[in-house]
Amino acid sequence: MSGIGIERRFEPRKTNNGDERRLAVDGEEEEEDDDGGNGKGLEAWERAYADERSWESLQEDESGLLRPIDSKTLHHAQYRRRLRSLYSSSTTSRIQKGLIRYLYIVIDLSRAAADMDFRPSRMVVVAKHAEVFIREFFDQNPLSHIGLVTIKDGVAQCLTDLGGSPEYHVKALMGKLECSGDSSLQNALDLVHGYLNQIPSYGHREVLILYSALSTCDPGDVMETIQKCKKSKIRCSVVGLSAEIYICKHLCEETGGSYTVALDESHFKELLLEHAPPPPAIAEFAVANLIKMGFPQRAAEGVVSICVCHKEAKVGGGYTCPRCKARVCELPTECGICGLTLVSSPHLARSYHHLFPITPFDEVPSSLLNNPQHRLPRFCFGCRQSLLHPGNKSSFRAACPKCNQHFCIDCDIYIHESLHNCPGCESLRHSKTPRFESHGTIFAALEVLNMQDLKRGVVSHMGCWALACTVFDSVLKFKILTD
Amino acid sequence: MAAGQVVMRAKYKTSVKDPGIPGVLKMTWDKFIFTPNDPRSSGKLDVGFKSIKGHMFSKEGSKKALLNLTQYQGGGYIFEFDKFPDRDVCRDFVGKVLGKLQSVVPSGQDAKVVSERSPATVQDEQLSPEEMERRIKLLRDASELQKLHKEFVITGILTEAEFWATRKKLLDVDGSKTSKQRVGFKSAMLADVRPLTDGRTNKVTFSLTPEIIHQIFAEKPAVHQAYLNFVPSKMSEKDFWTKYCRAEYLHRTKNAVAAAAEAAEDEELAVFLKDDDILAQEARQKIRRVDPTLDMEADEGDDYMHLLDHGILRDGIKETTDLQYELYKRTLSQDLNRHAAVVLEGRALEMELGDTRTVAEALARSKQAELATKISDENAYQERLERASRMTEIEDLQAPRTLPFAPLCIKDPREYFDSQQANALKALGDAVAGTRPMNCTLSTEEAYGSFRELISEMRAAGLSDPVVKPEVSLKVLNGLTQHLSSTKYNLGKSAQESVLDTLPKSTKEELLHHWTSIQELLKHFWSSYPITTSYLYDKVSRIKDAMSHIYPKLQEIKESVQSDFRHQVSLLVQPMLQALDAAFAHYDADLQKRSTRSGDRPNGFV
Amino acid sequence: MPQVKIIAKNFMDMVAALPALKLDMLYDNGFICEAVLRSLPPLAKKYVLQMLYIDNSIPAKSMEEWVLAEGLSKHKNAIDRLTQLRVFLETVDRKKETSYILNPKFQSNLRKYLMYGGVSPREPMPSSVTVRLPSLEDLEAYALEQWESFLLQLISPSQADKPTNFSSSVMKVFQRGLLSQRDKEAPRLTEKGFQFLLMDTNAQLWYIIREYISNSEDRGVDSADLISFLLELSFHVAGEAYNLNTLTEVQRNTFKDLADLGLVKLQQGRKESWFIPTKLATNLSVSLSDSSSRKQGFVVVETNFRTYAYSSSKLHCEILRLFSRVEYQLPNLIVGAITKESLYSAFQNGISSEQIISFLQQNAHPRVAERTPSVPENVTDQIRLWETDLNRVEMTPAHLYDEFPSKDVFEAACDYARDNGGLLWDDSKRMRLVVKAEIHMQMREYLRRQKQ
Amino acid sequence: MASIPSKLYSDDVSLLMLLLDTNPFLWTGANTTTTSLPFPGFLTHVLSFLNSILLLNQLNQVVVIATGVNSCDYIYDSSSSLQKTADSSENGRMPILCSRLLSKLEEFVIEDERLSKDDSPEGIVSSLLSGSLSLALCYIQRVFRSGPLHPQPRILCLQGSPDGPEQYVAIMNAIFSAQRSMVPIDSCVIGAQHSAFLQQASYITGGVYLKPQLPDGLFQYLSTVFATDLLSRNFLRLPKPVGVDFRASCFCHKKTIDMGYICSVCLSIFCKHHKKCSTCGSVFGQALGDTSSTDRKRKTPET
Repeated sequence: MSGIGIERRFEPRKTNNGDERRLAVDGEEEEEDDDGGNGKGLEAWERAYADERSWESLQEDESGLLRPIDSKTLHHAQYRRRLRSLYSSSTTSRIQKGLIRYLYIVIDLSRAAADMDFRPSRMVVVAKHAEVFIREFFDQNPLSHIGLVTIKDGVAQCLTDLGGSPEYHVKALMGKLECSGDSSLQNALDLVHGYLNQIPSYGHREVLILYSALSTCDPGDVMETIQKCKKSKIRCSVVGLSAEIYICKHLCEETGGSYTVALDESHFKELLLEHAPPPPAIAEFAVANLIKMGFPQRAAEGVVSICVCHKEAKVGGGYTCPRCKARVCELPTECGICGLTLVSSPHLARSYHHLFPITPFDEVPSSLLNNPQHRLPRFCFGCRQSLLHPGNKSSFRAACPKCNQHFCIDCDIYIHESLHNCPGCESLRHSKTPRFESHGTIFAALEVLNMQDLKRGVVSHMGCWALACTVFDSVLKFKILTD
Repeated sequence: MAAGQVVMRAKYKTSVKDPGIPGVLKMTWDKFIFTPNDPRSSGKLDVGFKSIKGHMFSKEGSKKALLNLTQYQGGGYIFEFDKFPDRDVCRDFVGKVLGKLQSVVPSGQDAKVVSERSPATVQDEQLSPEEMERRIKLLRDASELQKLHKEFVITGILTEAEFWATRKKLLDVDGSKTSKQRVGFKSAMLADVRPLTDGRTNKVTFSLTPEIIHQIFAEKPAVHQAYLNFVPSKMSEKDFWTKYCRAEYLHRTKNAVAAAAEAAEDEELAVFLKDDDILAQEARQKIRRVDPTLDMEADEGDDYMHLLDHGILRDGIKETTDLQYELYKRTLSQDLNRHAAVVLEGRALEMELGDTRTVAEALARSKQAELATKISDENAYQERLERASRMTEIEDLQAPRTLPFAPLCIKDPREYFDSQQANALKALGDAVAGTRPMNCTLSTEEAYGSFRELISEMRAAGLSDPVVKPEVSLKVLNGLTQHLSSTKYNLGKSAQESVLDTLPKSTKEELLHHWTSIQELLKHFWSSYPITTSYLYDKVSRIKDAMSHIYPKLQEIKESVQSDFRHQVSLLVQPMLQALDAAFAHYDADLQKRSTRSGDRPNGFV
Repeated sequence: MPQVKIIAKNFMDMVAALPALKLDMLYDNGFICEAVLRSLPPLAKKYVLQMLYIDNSIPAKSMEEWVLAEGLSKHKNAIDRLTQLRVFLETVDRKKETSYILNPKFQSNLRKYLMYGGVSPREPMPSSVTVRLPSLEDLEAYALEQWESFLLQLISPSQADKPTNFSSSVMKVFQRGLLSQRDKEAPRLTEKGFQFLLMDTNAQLWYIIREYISNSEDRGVDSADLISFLLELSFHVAGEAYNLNTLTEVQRNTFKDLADLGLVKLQQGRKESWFIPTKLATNLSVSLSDSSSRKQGFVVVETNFRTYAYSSSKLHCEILRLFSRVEYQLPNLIVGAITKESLYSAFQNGISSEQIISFLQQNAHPRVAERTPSVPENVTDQIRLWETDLNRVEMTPAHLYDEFPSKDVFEAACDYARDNGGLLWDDSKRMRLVVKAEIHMQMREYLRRQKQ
Repeated sequence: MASIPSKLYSDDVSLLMLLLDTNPFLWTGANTTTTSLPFPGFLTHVLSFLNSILLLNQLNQVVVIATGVNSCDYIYDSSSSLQKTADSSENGRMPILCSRLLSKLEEFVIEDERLSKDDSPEGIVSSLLSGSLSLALCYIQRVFRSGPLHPQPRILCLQGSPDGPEQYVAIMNAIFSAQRSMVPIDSCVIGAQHSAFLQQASYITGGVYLKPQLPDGLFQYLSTVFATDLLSRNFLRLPKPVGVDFRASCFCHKKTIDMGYICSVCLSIFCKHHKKCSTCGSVFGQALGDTSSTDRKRKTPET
């Protein structure tokens, strides 16, 4: 069935013009192979200084003039889209996230990974960003584990098995960078499936495949493997570096993962990092459970003992496993002796923001911006940057639906990607109350009336009660009822 | 003495599957003899124990009572006994004998010896020789591992299996080379071999590798068939391939005329040139039930009436369509589809591609098998087909596959804080701290009012000069400095690294050794909780005893070292003792729990 | 550009070099205290701060308590600086325990500052009196123009359009070191001169001011006064008008010079006359780190070694000429090319490739400035390469010895030379060796001794 | 180019974000006894401290954010008030900084009062630390964006009021964000009791946590410890925070535990096994955790 791969070889699906370009580039590469150096009229030494595809940073404006793309706003637009898509599912109410993840990163090191459409080569780019990703991942999910698998010569190999230390993985990855042969989804999935099946049910099993190849050569029927993965609740996601491949798409759809194809390096990085925050837990997969964990105490000063991890005597520092009294060097980790998961309370705290995500900000409609009688705040509430362009025409601004404070682009991004709480809401005592209980009740109430569509209406202006009420007076009751 | 020899009725088998030859097994101190009941049978054995490396056997309760005597040079003798007791008698005897023999073998083999000598080797599966090899190798490489192994496995505290279970990783690592994954059929189109021409002479050379040949066979049944028929009976392998290549060449050069001509006078060649009728009929039946996911254009590409190549040209050379010779044409799309089909069958032979002949036959065999199965799993094929068709449906028409998310409602986020605060403050040593209510005697507006006054009066008055009294600030500075110097002392102590190196070598060694062994034991100890089976139960007790033996040893180390190191040593030993104590405590507690729980099968969670 | 730092330091060094008495006098002036404090290394600043309200002396030991092992050197040089500038007064008691106390004048001045804030040295004149005050921009432009014309006159008096009122003697003083004039022919820039031109304005200003101060005595001006006066000036608010009558006679004269440098603008009202400090003046006390002192860049360098300088200033043209071949000169654009020849001539004038590169980088046109690298790598690389080309041959004065009486004498001589690290080359076959000139004498001695 | 900025830009230039606790209940009424330093005195110390920071380097920048009970807001930014409009009235009587700050502070307090619910506060009144922290971080991000040459930012919390439990999550988020962008959070506790929040904040972000013994020596503390720029901190030993005990305590009994059960959904902590999570209401199977973790290791046969 993986023949789809093969067919695609001849008519790759165009996800977007990006791929067309890529194909074009491929063609160009081939020529290069023939005449040795790409004939852009640049001397070899000069090529390093000229930037690739400079024309792409130009766009035609309405008057047909070429002008540089305003990359900032573009980037922000993308970001907002992502945010939306992320929250679209969760707008109705807060949802569970897979906080304790067991993720296998599958890196395709087949022949295709040697392609040069990413500079210097796909493989290198993948490795580079994989490293970034791994660090980011552990920063965001301190309680989670990662394993690395590579595909090469049609065979999948386990590079590192599930573990919690970024350095360990990164080192292993950088050690193993050469590519050859075909790639095989099936083998990879089988291998990973074997490992992930042993993971306790509360853990969220995930596979992230960084796929360079345009085909997969499998010993058997991938479809069955995919079904197998689906059965054992493994969420498979793929980030492609070439054209979109049907089989990958299918895989992701079946297992509830996401499939994306990178246009260029920056885009690839973006797509990759989208997998760092914990994914929403799928109802049928989610299994609540109590996990036994230890909160080891710092070993007192002057206590000498041999640590399990390095087997050398350490004075002071380190932590002692509360159950078996073994000494470990850093947290979080799994006790080498009794296998108890050891964490410190801040590690838990790190994940709390996933439980209380902040709603995306609404873009302030331009109509509001330039009608004079509307007095809009002149500064970004967060960073005090002026929201007015030099030409005194107001620039983009986002408003928090709860506290209605206005923020500049950068704060908007920073707040949602790193800070995870809205300065406006945090610095207004009374905006706090609705944040936790009230919505719940309102929606409960709406459920009673089963006014689904109406519910959506409220949600869209969550927090800004005034609006909600004006829209539906029926809601008004509940609002009163909740305050 | 009775133990001098053992005679037992048993079956001798070459492999576990084989039914075996019934007979009598007689073991003496130096050799064992097997005499079949049926004198005519070839199964007579007379082997000296010297050549026997070790022995393995099926575990109690498995369907067969087996004993396998493995030889140093691979392979081994498998005996099946009627009942386990008999087997055990032999097993123990063999154990003794080997033990005696190998106690005299040079220590070089020590590792492999011990690996087998353990009295209670419970194997849940017959270990393959190479698995054995790997373990032995590991032991030889890692002296420490070997020490542990000696210490525990031989003394019977741990069983072979247990010992290795914790080291699966080690085994896998070098096991990974022999990975069980099968490689898919190469997707590269090796089958159409490109001729290489050297400029001067007008001679072209084709180079065929076994792999290529394999693919050719797989993709061109006719060629395959021909090979089986002709070689070597009718022609040598060499000229078979030369013919084939010649045909290929004709195709490549696209002169159907020549092809026709040649075909006329040489019927073998014709085989290659003509269209593959096996394929043709395969294609026909395929058209009946097209697997839409796989096929670019099953209806057209495979049916031979159709010729225009969908504009895809091999090597971009325009083909001159000449109807009368069209018989001798293969279109690229046909090749592609055929190739795709083969790849998708994804059947790679489980044999290294060496001799062409064998490859051909193997292929043939697998073909047969396939045909056999084909009929059987018709229905399986059907459902697979319909799944496929579901997949190929246009996405827009499909229902969105978004799965519902699990909702989450947190009652009160304060909880999270409270779980922190209490002890965080305790660390700072003021117990009263935390949420001590500020006794605000005045109402909000009062408070704000007076606050504002303070500010405004300050605006009027300006800063009070001097900001801080010299004596106070001096006191503060000194205070801080003292605090620093006090902490500095602590830091200084911790600075000196790795206490171990300060100790005399012997002590260090000893300590480390004990440490490792303790680690080993503890690992097993904890991993066997919760105790769910009686097996685990006695394992734990075994380990516990072992640990209680180590305990005093640690103590005496402490005494033994001379006074100047005593402090460090005791410091080092302390954690180990603690660890042991923890284990013991846990053990007792668990015992308690289970004893209180009435007789039912113990599975207490700890 | 290393020189910049050195020169900047020199200024404070000059302060430090002043005799204790004068120093303490200087510290009567709050602004000096402020300026000095700012010029201190970070650690020193902190020390001053924590001593601010302490009257007793603090033992050196207790200060070291705070220092980590890796910080000791920093600590040392901080303390040295402080004692050098007499900010810390060192006292050694009978137990040889050194301890420090903050210079009381310094202390009280800073305390005052914290209490009552920075008081501007003199009241600006009410706008009612002052007419047509220039806007800050105009002032900026004025200052720059003044400064450039001064520079131009400095380096090539011939081109100077309007003469300054600097006495030619003073001018000479400035030119000392920058220009070298052989009799009869036009003066040409020295190595230092070229480097001077490539520095940024602030550095140049420091240089001139330093010269100005150092020869103040000859003009019968007390250098200490001058320093304090200049520093004080730097604490005025740029763009405000201050009455000239508040100045002493000496200071007024000084101002004429400063006006030429573009530090102040003098204006004549109906009856009052006043001066307006420019940014250059207010930057005086500022350590060189002030980014605001960096002016707009104007040079664009392309990968094809062409330079486009969007400037109408003669000075810029002159500077560009130093290392590039100027091809066209449009009203506001100077097009040039960096060629091997032009660079060689620059190198011969003692300009280093680094200086050229950093000049190009610092004066990069804003459009290219945000791009990294602001100057194409291939250009910078090439410039460096060309420089290294020149350094392929390096000269070491040496002496050749030959006609040794015997092999072993020769060998011995070689060894001796080698041991003294002076052996450059030897040819055992023909028994010749070359040694560095510096050990020539010893060598001779040695050989002579061998003779006997 | 890399080398050039470092040359032109001395590396001790710092941006100090001061979070000023303006909780009226802290400074007025009976509580003045608890913080044995009256507000004016306190403010004098702080203001002269700020002034001295500005004195150290003309590029130093100080931003003051008021942490109120009902709101937070910027009350001073030295960069915005750079052009010294010579309001000569103040000139010489007190630093311009102070006059500006004070007037803004007054406005802020009035606004803060307006926002307050009129009923007099129940028991404990905390100030919105989470808010001011978030603001500070946003500002710092802006400084980071401003280009390669930016002052080294750090945050100093002058906190007196007790921690507000409802802010916990928000504050933690802020702390981690600060840690990620390597912004140390210094904390100087002027209240009666220690603050768990700030203790963690300083510990995690590598800042200094200090609770002055002698409140009326505040300036000395500030100038000796908190005035140290980040560069110099590499060479100096500043008072170490007491090692924080990172053990948690369970939600159910609030008692410190060193082994417990974590809800896999909401990460709430329990000292013993429950059927149902009291926080997120999800229902559990039997406790896994240690079994599961060992199951993966244990391959031993079980007859």
